[in-house]
Amino acid sequence: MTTKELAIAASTVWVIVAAILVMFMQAGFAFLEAGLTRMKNAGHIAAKNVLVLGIASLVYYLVGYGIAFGDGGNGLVGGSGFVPSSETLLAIGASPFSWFGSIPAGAGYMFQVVFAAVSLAIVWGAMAERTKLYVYFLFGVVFTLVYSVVSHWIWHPDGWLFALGMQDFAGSTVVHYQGALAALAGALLLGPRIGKFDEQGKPNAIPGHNMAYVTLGVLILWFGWFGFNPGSTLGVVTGDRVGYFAYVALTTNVAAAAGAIGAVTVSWLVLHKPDLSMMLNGVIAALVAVTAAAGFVAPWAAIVIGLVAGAIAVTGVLLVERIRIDDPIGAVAVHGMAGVWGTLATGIFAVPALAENLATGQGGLWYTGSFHQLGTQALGLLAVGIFTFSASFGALWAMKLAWGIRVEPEVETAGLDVSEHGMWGYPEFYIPVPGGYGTESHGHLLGNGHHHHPMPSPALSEEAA
Amino acid sequence: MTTKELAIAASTVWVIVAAILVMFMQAGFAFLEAGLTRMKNAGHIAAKNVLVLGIASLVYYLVGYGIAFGDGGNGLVGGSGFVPSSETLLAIGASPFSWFGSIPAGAGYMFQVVFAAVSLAIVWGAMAERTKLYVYFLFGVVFTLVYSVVSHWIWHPDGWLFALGMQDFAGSTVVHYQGALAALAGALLLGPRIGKFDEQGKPNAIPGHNMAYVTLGVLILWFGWFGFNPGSTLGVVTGDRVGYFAYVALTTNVAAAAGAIGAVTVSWLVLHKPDLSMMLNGVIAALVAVTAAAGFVAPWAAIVIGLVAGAIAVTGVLLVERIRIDDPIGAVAVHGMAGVWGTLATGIFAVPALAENLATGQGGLWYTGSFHQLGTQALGLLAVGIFTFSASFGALWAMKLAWGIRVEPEVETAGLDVSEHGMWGYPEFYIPVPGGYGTESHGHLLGNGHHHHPMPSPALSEEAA
Amino acid sequence: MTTKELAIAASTVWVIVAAILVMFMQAGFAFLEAGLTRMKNAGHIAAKNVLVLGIASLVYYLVGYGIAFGDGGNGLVGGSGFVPSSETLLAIGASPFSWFGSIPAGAGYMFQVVFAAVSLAIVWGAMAERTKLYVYFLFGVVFTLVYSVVSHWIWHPDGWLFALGMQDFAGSTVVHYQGALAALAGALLLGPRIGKFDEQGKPNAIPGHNMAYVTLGVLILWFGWFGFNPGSTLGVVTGDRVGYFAYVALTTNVAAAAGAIGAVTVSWLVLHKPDLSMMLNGVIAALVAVTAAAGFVAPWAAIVIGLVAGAIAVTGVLLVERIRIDDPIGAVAVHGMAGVWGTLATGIFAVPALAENLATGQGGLWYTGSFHQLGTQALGLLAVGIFTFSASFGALWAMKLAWGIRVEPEVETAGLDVSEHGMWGYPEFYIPVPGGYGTESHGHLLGNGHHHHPMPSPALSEEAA
Amino acid sequence: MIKVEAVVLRERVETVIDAVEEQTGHVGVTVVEAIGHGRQRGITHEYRGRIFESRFLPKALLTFVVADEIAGTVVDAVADAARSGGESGDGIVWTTPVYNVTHTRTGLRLEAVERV
Amino acid sequence: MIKVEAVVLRERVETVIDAVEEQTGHVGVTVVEAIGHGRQRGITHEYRGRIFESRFLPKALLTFVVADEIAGTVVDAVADAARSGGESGDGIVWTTPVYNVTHTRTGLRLEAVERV
Amino acid sequence: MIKVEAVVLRERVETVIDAVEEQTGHVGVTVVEAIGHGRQRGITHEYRGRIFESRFLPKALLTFVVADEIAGTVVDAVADAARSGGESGDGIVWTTPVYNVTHTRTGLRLEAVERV
Ligand SMILES: Nc1ncnc2c1ncn2[C@@H]1O[C@H](COP(=O)(O)OP(=O)(O)O)[C@@H](O)[C@H]1O
Ligand SMILES: Nc1ncnc2c1ncn2[C@@H]1O[C@H](COP(=O)(O)OP(=O)(O)O)[C@@H](O)[C@H]1O
Ligand SMILES: Nc1ncnc2c1ncn2[C@@H]1O[C@H](COP(=O)(O)OP(=O)(O)O)[C@@H](O)[C@H]1O
Repeated sequence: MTTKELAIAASTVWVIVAAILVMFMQAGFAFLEAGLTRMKNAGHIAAKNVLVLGIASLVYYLVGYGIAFGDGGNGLVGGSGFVPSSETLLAIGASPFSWFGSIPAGAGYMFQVVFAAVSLAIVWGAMAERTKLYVYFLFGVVFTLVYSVVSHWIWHPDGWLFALGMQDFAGSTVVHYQGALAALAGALLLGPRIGKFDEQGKPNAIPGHNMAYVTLGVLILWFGWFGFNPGSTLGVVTGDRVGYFAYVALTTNVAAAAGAIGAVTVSWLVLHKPDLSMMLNGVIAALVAVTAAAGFVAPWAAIVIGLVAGAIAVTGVLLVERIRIDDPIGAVAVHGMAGVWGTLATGIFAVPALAENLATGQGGLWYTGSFHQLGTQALGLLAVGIFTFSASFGALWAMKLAWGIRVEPEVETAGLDVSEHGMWGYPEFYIPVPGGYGTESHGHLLGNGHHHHPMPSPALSEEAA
Repeated sequence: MTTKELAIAASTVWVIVAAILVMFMQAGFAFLEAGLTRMKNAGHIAAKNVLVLGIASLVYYLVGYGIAFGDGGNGLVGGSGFVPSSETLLAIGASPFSWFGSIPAGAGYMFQVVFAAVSLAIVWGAMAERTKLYVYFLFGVVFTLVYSVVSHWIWHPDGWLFALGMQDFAGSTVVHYQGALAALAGALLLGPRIGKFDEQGKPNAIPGHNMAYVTLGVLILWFGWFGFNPGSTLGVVTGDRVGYFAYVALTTNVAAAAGAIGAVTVSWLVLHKPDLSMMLNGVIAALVAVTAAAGFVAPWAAIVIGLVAGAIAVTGVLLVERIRIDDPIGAVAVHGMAGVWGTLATGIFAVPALAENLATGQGGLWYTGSFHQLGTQALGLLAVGIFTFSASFGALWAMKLAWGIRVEPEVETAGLDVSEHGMWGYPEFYIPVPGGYGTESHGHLLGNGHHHHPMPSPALSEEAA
Repeated sequence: MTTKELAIAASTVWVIVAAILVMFMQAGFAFLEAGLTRMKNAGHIAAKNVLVLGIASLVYYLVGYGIAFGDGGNGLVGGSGFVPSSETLLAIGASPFSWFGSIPAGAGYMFQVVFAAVSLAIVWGAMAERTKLYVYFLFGVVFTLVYSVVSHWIWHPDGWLFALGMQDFAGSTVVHYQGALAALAGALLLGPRIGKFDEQGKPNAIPGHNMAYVTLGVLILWFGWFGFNPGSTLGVVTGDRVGYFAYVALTTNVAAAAGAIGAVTVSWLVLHKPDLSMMLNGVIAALVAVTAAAGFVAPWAAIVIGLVAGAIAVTGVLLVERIRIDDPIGAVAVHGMAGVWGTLATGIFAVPALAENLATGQGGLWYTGSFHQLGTQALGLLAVGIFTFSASFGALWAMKLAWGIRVEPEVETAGLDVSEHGMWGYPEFYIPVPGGYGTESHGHLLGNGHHHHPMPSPALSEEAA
Repeated sequence: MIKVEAVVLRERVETVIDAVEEQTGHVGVTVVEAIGHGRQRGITHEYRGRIFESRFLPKALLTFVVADEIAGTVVDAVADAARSGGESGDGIVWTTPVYNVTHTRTGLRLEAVERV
Repeated sequence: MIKVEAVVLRERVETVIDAVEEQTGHVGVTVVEAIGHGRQRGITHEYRGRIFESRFLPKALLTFVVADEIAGTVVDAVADAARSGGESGDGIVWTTPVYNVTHTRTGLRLEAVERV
Repeated sequence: MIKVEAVVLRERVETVIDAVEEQTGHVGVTVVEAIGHGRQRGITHEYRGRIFESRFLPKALLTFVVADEIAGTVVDAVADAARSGGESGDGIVWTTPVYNVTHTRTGLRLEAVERV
């Protein structure tokens, strides 16, 4: 093998491993969300992430990948590479996916599709416990297309925001902010869950059902994020740096750590309790925020970004609730607000030398004193905000008019598991079984062991009644 | 380092990473199976996968690896490499494991042993909730040997089916179909669980206890399958393609996605409910089916294979139940029927160019119009079917005669956790504690806080009875 | 790229992947520990691992990494590399982290910090269900510093135990034994949980709440250990061996397998029951024991080490309880005793050729007949035992005097989740809801649907009372 | 005193308790989760293609120990508040005389305590 | 009317209810999960080498509110059907007179409803 | 016979049962997990910044069916043993006469069985 081929081999190994880690984040979202919602919806909430991955994988293969990264498009959308063939996917650095120079086009698909699936997963967090099942299918398709367009803008050299030098290393804007925008649109159109706000609009707590699940979800996400950010180097060499992805892993890790500490501290101070779900949300918020910055900033800046993001998680969740939006998972705060923070923070803390090495934009305010990069970041947020929010709101609004997007109140009260899927997520806790949990004596097993042992018993005493 | 050494290094990294991902599939099976069975057996069902991995790892090290891949054997069985030494395992492309040319023999062991463990894990799905513990040990050893023989036939150049050009990229036949054959033998010999079929033989539902577990299991399996199929390239270069494993990852992913969509749709149409467990089974069925095909077919074909497999999962589970076989997990349908479908589908959809690049068999019916490859696949299925089913049935039948393989009815009714292991999988739900879940007032803590506060209380009023 | 750069790239990919696997072990500890403790503490126990990872990550970045691996120190402590800059972290084989010659310093941080976090995670196992929250923060910082010092002794060429040729491949002593020493100190200073021992000091069982969680934890740990041990080659070439890490993976795997078999067998013989939690503990004990040995011993020796470790897990847990120490997770036995066994076993079974290839120490007693290596191992254990135990005991003792380290009895009885965090880990099982699990009729939702349907009802009959 | 027992739909429990407090001022109730079987049909479930019905439905069993004079009002209040207006499954209410009603904390008769 | 209460083994609940329906035609029962302690010994558990016993055993508490005239038959039917033939733990049955039995949905006396 | 029913704090259940056995020798009790609402305030919880209170508290409902002559002692024993010395929430105890008390296993009257 030539050294060039070896470099491709090493880069492909790294990118595919990273893609696999990101794919696993679906399990993270499944458990984060199932844990923060109620038992009666647990099966539905968890399993929907399998559906999300399925829909995103197919739509992205058919058209999304071409829209995002196909050659011959314009500043707004890619122009080729739809339903790619094996030949196309085995080729390296060739049309229609010439942008991927150091890995086969198939590796490019694998890495990008799991990002699309993560963005789609975020959407459902704020729409949890009350959305009709068909919406997952239909809006899943729509959103994957919207996502692909925006990723073209920012991550493909033809993209207009890419051309402006917007810095979004692994997608604080592309993946998280976009997902949160659609989530917000959905939460607004759906309205709050039954009982979330009382007559006076005072918010009620609707506790999730399993904090261990939430912890598992967060640790899986932290784990997967090491594919998400470091993998975004798309290879083993970055500019003139070998193994740059290791550095990206480090900034990602210290930011997440700071997010945990930041959130638990703020929660302790503000809420007078070290709320576990807030601490866990803080980790996600920090990871979201450092996603845009990971390759551009110094470790100390990553820590600052994480600490602030942790604080944003706590306050943001309360704020969203204050304005009467019901977001069971905190997606709007954790992916939206933290995504905005991370995108802007990159414009502030980007180290000139690193930006140069990445050949994207320039140094941030802190180092250069110039607002240029920060402005570019803000512009990107504005453009994406308008486009993705209106597209999502429009699509969901049309669906609401056409067929409705919210389940009937009785379905919501009974729970989505039994109402929509015919079976509880935890059958033994819901099917009334006198024999107790996990015995054979289920109602449907009537007719077993009805033999009995007669024996004379005393006549009814007269004093009764 | 020379480029040759670097190629070995890169290949070894990839193969070991893939092996690690496949090893983790045991957690996937543990949760898939625990979730689809009852609370009273949850500990036993989950923990048995640790036992499975333990037994397979030792038996495969001692003899299995040599039987499957040792040099100097014949078409039926390998002839050397038993209880290999450190020297042997550190060697690359040398006897007795000269077949592994681009990775150390130790890496070969790691990759192959986790496959053996997956095949063994499948067996217990259909035998769940009623098998005696010793059977796991004894039949685990037997099956690992049977498995090693068949993997020699199909995956080692000396093997007679390999020689015929059978295409089984990562083991639809070797791993999944074999596991399902033993599972079927076990289910037949054990008979159905108490209450599964009523007097008239009408099947009853025995719901599993945790759909979130099932979802976790399926996502872990999807994750692990990216080691299973792409890892089967056994290196970073395949024929003249660098990073071919990325392409394999893509076909695997779109097939799994199609399996989810296919199964949920069919379930919605046929069962009038989008049954979650069926959708999740559909993903597994699709992954099983694409396992033989992953490196041979075009993406569109992978999607077709996945969709059909999804439908097979739903209908297959119902069919197996119709013929009065009690398979709590659906192993026979999902690993067996889908495994057969995947093996045959490869004979239909194999792309000539890809088959040539993999130097295994030829193009499929669809492209060549020739039934040759399809015939080879069918022959392989027939041979393995006869060998593995009869070997498994024979071994289990002998054990049934000798010591019995099914637990006593009262053990089954009480649950395997408390009966066989002395403790429930969820103690706080089963140990009757008046103090309520998770308090100190367990029966065994009698004698705490018996101090009381006497005080005169009214004499018993006369009107009482 | 030059072959040298390619070698660095490949090594960095491997080391970072390994680091990511080790990071995920936090989820393993979270579920192992949550499963072996009670429902009322599940949220706290699981989520604390996120805190552990957060604290270790920051402290290790700020000072730990420099203490352990910084140049210009002495035999006891490293001398530079505190709060490292991006430049420093991107550099390869340069001061202050010149010890990492084949990977960037940032990769070195990533790999080492997750080890520090694992060691810290072990500490809390024996202190579970009764420790004040602030202790996690404060002692977490102290322990990370202690850990860094000892890892300098044994893993950095300047270290005095390194100089003596102590063999601790991946940290049976550095990571596990140290964690267990602090755990022991904590358990002694805290005293047993309420109800663990009765008036006569007879131990009571306090069953954990979820064996499926324990299984998940153990399988995640087994999975992560493939980063832990094989990753400790710190590159793709070891001495003159390419892909040596594959061999390390093999010894790790057979040892773990033997641990499962050993523990379940011993438990069956000694306790007359194949106790699941003991079998699962046995796997961990075996992995802990083979950690020092993985790169030094032959496969047969790894199997012996695993079998013995499995037996140690069962007997050790009983022994610790016998001497009235309450260690809910078995950390002292599984990480401490098995860590000692593994460290000594390396001195017995180290293969001269492998030790030479690793350029660390010499062959063990078994091969050389010399007690030299065994003596070195024992000396290391003694030194670390004195240092880490006294440092940990001292720090915790001071905290006990100053603010107390144990929660109030009523907090312990009610559970840490509701008392310290304001909310149960499983709210729907604890908040008394007449409407049943997962309904809207929570106390805080009073005032919903109070409309009722009046209708004349019969006058109270006179015969009443 | 009189013990008023009632089987009600679980989601009506709080409504019923509020009604009793509003109409009689009586505070004090003990609730137990129950499952019931009556004229009403059970719930139908589907699992992997099998349809099956549980003959039981979730209910709650309420116990109010009240002064003789308000027992009648309590019965009416419960029956009215428990009425869902649905097809079936609203449950029943009944009374039983009870004696020696002792208030544990004070050791006094409950009547006495309540009079306080 | 008469309230028949019975403590039975959980696995006998459906058998008992069927027996009552077959022998008296009475439909309507409320079931509560209970744990009991009586002449019978508890279950022994093992956990990590410690053997321990729980003094309680799972039982179910059944409540039938029936017409006075069938009460006796109900008691017998329950006792017979609840008998497992085992060593111990089969439980007990007893009756209490109850009054003002109101059927919530209709607001009528239960007797009236049942006569319908 | 007399049925003694008591609502007690869950953590007092075993203490109460022991007290009854010690003071009257009576063995046999059925326990049900209950939640109660009385003079005592509920528990306050916090979740994601929202404070909320549940009006219910965990209790246990005990049923002892005893011979008439010991009923009084049982009531006293229960009330004394159930008393936590705390502010509130200790519960209440009461009695009801019951009839036809049948011991399922033997089919005999419970009095008879106990005399054995
Ligand atoms: N005779 C009875 N004895 C005990 N419980 C009864 C009786 N009749 C009804 N119940 C309880 O009331 C619940 C509702 O009764 P049901 O007959 O379904 O109501 P409806 O008459 O309004 O249809 C039942 O599930 C059961 O718990
Ligand atoms: N006197 C009693 N008061 C209340 N419940 C009782 C009484 N005697 C028995 N029980 C209930 O019946 C169950 C079975 O009683 P037990 O004495 O074990 O049956 P057996 O007499 O057949 O051995 C007990 O667990 C308890 O729930
Ligand atoms: N009148 C009553 N009827 C039914 N249960 C009652 C009654 N009074 C109290 N209880 C039960 O006793 C428990 C304790 O009552 P509470 O008034 O809180 O005790 P205290 O009077 O000591 O404060 C309540 O939660 C409820 O379960």
